[in-house]
Amino acid sequence: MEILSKIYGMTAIDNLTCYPSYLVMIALAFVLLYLGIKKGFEPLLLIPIAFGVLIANFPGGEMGVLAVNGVGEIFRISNEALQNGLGDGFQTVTLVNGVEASQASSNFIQVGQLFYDPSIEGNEILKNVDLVSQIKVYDIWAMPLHDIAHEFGIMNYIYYALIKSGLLPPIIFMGVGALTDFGPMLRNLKLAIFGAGAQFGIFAVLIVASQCGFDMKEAGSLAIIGGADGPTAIFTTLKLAPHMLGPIAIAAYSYMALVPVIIPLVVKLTCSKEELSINMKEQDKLYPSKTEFKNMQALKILFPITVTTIVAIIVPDAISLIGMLMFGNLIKEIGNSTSRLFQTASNGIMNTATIFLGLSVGATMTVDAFLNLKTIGIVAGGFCAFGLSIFGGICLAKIYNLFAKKKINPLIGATGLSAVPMASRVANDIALKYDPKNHVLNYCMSSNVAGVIGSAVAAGILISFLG
Amino acid sequence: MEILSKIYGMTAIDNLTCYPSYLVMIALAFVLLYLGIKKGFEPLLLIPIAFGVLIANFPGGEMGVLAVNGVGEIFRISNEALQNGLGDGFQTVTLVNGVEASQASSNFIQVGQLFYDPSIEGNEILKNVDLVSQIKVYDIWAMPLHDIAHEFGIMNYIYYALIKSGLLPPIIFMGVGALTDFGPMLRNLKLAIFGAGAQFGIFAVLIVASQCGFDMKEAGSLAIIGGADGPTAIFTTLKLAPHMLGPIAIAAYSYMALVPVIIPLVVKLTCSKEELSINMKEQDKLYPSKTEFKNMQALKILFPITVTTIVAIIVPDAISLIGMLMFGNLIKEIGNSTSRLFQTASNGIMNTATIFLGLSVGATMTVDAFLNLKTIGIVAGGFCAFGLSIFGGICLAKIYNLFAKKKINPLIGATGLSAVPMASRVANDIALKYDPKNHVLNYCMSSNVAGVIGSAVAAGILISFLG
Amino acid sequence: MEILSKIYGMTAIDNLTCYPSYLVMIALAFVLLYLGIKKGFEPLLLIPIAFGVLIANFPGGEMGVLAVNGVGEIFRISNEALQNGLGDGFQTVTLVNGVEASQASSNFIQVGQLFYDPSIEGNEILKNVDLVSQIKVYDIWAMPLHDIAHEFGIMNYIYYALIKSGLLPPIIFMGVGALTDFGPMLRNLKLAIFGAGAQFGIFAVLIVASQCGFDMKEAGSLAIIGGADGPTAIFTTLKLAPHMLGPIAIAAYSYMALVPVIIPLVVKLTCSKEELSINMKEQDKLYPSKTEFKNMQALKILFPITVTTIVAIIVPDAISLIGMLMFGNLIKEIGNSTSRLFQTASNGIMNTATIFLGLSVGATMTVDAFLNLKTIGIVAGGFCAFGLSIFGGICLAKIYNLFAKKKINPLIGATGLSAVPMASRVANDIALKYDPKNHVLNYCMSSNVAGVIGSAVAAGILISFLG
Amino acid sequence: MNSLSILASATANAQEFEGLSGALLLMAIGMVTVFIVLLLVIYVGNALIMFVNKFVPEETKEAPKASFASVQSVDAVTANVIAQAVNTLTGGKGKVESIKKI
Amino acid sequence: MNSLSILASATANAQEFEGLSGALLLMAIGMVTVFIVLLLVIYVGNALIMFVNKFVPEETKEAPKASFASVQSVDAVTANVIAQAVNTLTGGKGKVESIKKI
Amino acid sequence: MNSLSILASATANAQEFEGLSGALLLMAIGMVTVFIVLLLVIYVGNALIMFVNKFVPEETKEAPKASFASVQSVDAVTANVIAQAVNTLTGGKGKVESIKKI
Ligand code: NA
Ligand code: NA
Ligand code: NA
Repeated sequence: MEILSKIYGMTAIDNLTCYPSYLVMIALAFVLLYLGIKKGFEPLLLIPIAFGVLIANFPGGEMGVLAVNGVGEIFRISNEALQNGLGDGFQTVTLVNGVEASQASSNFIQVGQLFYDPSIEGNEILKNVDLVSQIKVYDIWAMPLHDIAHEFGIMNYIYYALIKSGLLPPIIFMGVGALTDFGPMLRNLKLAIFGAGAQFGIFAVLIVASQCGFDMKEAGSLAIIGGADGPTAIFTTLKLAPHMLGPIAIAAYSYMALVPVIIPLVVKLTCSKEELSINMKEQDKLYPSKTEFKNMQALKILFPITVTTIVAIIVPDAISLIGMLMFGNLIKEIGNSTSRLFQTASNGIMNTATIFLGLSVGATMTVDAFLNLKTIGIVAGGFCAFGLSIFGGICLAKIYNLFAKKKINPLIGATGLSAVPMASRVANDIALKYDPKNHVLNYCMSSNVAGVIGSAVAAGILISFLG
Repeated sequence: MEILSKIYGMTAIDNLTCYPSYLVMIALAFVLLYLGIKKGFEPLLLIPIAFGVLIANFPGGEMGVLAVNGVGEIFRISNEALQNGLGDGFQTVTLVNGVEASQASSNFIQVGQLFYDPSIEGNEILKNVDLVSQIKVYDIWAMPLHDIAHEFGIMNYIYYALIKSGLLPPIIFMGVGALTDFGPMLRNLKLAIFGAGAQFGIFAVLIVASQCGFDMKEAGSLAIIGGADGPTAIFTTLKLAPHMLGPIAIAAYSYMALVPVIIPLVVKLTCSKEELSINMKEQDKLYPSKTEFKNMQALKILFPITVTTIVAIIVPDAISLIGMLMFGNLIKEIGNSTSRLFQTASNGIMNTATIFLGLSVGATMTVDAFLNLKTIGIVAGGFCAFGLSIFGGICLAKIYNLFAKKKINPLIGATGLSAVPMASRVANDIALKYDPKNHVLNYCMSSNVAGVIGSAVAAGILISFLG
Repeated sequence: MEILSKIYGMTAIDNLTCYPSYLVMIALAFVLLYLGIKKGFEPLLLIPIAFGVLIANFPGGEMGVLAVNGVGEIFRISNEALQNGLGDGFQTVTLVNGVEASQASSNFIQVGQLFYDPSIEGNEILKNVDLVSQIKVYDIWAMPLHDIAHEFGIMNYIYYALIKSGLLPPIIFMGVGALTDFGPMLRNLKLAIFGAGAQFGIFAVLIVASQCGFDMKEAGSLAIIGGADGPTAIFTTLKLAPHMLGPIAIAAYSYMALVPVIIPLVVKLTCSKEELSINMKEQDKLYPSKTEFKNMQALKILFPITVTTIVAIIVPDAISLIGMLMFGNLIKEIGNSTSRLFQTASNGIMNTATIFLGLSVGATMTVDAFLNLKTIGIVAGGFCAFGLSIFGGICLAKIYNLFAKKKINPLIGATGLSAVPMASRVANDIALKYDPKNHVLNYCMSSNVAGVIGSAVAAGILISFLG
Repeated sequence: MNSLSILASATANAQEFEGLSGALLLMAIGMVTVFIVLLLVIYVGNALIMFVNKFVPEETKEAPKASFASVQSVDAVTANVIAQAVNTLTGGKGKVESIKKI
Repeated sequence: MNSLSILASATANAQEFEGLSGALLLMAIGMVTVFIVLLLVIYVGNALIMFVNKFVPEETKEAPKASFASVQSVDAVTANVIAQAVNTLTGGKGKVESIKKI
Repeated sequence: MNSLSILASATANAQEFEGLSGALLLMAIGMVTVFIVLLLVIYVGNALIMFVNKFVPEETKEAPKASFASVQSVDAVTANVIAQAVNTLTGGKGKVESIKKI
């Protein structure tokens, strides 16, 4: 019987039954796996994230990213201290050593291999006041990375080395850049302006969220979901409100997967059949462009360098995203002489970054980081940001059409959202539904790609003024 | 002459002649290179390990992983202190600053670029008592990783960043999972139980080793060699007895390479011709299974998720290994939509991990870490663990056959060891020798793959109770 | 207007106009991009370096590697301290807290997101003496890597984790080794000695530079440009004079790209037509070699192991370069059984290392690290080192020819420089110009590859005696 | 058994298992656990087979296509995968007769 | 406006933008900046097109060849070249009849 | 020369080489060492050639096959990679005419 008792002690069963909220997280992991595998929701990101959620939420597995308070502290009590203290009387515990109650992390204490929430009644252990004085405080910013791995396991290590350091989002942007073609944008450069209009959702939701219980940093992180760009959303959240990373990343990627649903919805609500039937090619014939392209190759090489310079001057905080995006694009466009680098940037590096980003973002989704009211706010606010961004782009197109002779299909405004290239494909399908000859894909790609730049710029602004 | 004297001072010749034990290590490196290159002993791991041993054992090269004592301390004395102290009288030195004599690392002191062992007579320098007070103590757990690189060279950096942090074994397991097919196991799920029986060697040798001068942590590390799984052995040793990492890794991989010798040996000693002639296919015909497989693809996707959940609940400490193994398998089985991740996990990431794991595990094999009696114990104990694991699997099959109508070839028990897929091939060859029509490969693969899960579980138990 | 003022405050415009030296650096980045893209100057390295220079030099972007003083300190003042101090009187500031004035880094202070140079008049902020006491000092060697990322951005993180740690140059050497064929060298082993003669430029320029205002460490870093080997130059500079890393790396790669200009120049100045017409194949016929090669495969496997051992004994400090070079070569020559590792070492790992090395070496090229007189010295000295190395090789060949019957074409001495394989191709072209039948390529490859070993050895010596 | 005693047993450390009896206890714990886990794998695995046969009996034909957010096209991927294939297959001496796209 | 005040404004932090008016201000700043950046991209992009048309009107035929310093031979490069070839050939719809290594 | 003086000389640092004479000394040390190393490479290399010719004169035909512990089979990987390539390239409609390994 001693054997079975020890085995039972080793298992996570006791903890899972005491704290059924873990089961909620595990169920969530299964739902996300279902969405990623069966429904094809951004599988490359959502499946690693979902698996990260799964393995993070078994007590004792040490695969969850520990929540820290605002100054980077983690609280733990040793097993010896715990066992020594068992004989004493129990008292209610209030954490007083400088931890703000508003910090999600201060609510949770890791005791040995188990997690205890002092706010839950019947949690006798931490009611022993003598134990509180023996709680060890770790300063995550003073611990060497290998010590983080040693004390808290590899997921915390990966998280601090690759994610919290801000490294992976720019690295992924390098790969995105290496897979992006600015050709369509260069051929219809004017349409790039709709990549600006479609950032409206970000700032609109920022206002609403800041009035609904989120502080400004949290509101900014929530709002950036409206940029429809995963790495940008993660990068911004890491700088402003890292405790909301998991839900924001999942919301961002889920809504990007739902672009084929959301765009038609917004378009249906805001556009008339006439507007959607505007044929860009015929407009081009009516009002032909004078621009000719004598050397597209040279142009494509000069363009990323130019955009980097412009963004770096106006919004220096966006340079780590935009700079890496454009570097990836540059080594692609240069061609032969840097194709080795291009190959690795767009494959090995990007896939590696995706795996580790996904797993460790998922691993931040522990009980206390997810099961709170803010998550509902993120889900709702993120959806609004998405919809309002599309709406913003459409409105800009409509306003433009009020003044210009050469009309623009509002779908091109809608794709300013980014979510490249799915948004463009969805827009194209909508256009074809109204007029089977109206191929708007290449036009949409211009605003679509510009939307990536636009949301990175918006992220830089949020980081600059709120960070 | 001053020139030649200075050149001589720069070379490692003086040190190699003073401490011929270095030459033993270099010779060992050559032997391992020979085994890996010429004999084909697990070349992917043994060749990097052997090269790591080679470059680690030239004094002054700073390519060896420094031994630390139990609390992570390294001792060094500066050249200035050394030179200033030369005028004084010499005295015998005993290290007194809190270092336990039983720690391998406390016997060694790095002086400038040279290593001196205070226990060796004629080692005048450290007999100067004034110098002892000037020995600088480094706390490896408080040094940032780049400072480790700066002070101790890149091998220590790689070791602490990738190995001691526990990162690479799970990463390699991700690659292993991506290259594993659970199909044969699913088709003969019942046979998976022999993956449990064949963990017997681990716990049997644990008992013996703990009675033969190894402490429990060391005994556990030694015993895990019987799991016949390289990353599992390395992971467990890192958690329990990192000072024995080199010999254990080499023993584990060497015995895995010797599976074609060890399995026939144990089989010959324990099995009769009748037992080895049991034809599984005919048994299947006599007692047909009712199981049908309507959707193997869905099954293969659900299976890794399920196993992860089961293991995570029962043995949370095994989750970093099993979780990553199953994640690798999942992204393979999902197919198209995650094939980018699968490609990188099973190639780029796994090969990179293998190179750095091999080199730095080899680099831990410095004189004091290898040339001691425990190495002999590891070599002998590892062999016993291997043999007893095979024996355990065979016994379980025999016991099963006592009670069941549908007989099982004991070779299927033997392959519960893991060492996938070589063990299965070897077992198949043995079966074919007795009956050229008796193909047992697919049956063996079931217990063989289950053995990987079994030894990871055993590792989790050892870490949970001894770590 | 408040809006525009805040936007203006966010941009880098104010800083760029105050400190036009940034514009010089940006212009330099464009020039380097031009040379790499259009002129094909070592594009794989120069393009990432150039892009690194570009993104590093926008104030507020946090993409530049911060200069530190000799003990690794960085100085910053918080924005609050700055704003609180504005009301007080201003005074001239002299930094007195232990920073040597000779350290480039001590001249610069990062204030908030802006950089201020206290030596420039009109720089009112730092003249406020009260602020000086509030300058925060960061010890870069005591900060965990993720804290470096957090405080100073990802480029500093990459720099300290991958470059300053000394990791990437050996990693790149592993890839170089995997792409090197020692066959031609083994077939003409005697010619390897010219890889020694062609290190003359290193030590000659060391003498000159040490007499011209460079200290010995700086002189050594400058001189190693004469080794014509990028990773070796970077590795040596990191150990001896990291503040000169950017200019030295750029000079090294630029001159390597200029090998087709520099070698013909030196050859024209030093060699007669008769010497250049020496036909090695005819010499071989006249004085045939007795060496036969019964098993080139085995030889190629044993050779890297042997060279590693020799170099490790004589120059232990060169082992991290030579060891990794030879390990890369070994896993290539072993063939099938390690081809997985070879593939990844020569592609994924090497390309990844190249991208991060290039970007972060470029990012060290901030205003104060580049715009000083030493840069001119580096450009001039590097050129001399290059030329004198070629000259040294040629001289050795001439001296040899004085005594030997079997003459040697001095071009084989010239290629001892390394710069594999371009130097050999250039030498072959020169030989063919004088005699269309005189193919010297295979002979040149011997001294050429030996030059790689030679300059790594020279680097080891410099690090050993000056480091 | 309350959660406190559980906690204590879960946090057993090496000292508790010193000596022969400790090692034997650990062996018992270990072998029992390994058997529990693999039996669970077998039973739950069988349940899974029944579940799949009952609820998802048909093979899905088309797995969802991979995509990176903000990713344009997969030309690079194609090139790389073919390079991999050619490389792996040939090992220096093979040949790919033909790969056709219809 | 001297550089001190600039500095102060540049270092604005979250507190300054608390409240509805702060959020509205941030929206104004944000949208204006996004428009400025993309307008600049459009205008400078058009200037770039004119520049290229005027000064580098011809496509360069031969890109400079990739090389690693101190790199010998080309097994890895071969793989790469095949990738390139396949890429060029297929262009999304081509076919590689055969890649032979004899 | 005892090991102490060796140690002292081995630990020479930059200061010792200041000045012209120091630099000249370093040049001498450096060039002599480089020559020693490459001469050793040549002589030991020649010894190696003789050794190989005498003791391993025949080329080994079959190098040992690569394997990862717990790895199924390389053939499976190959097949998989090819399948992937074809799949990616053809978008599910292609066919591999023939794959030969010679
Ligand atoms: Na966007
Ligand atoms: Na096993
Ligand atoms: Na050289």
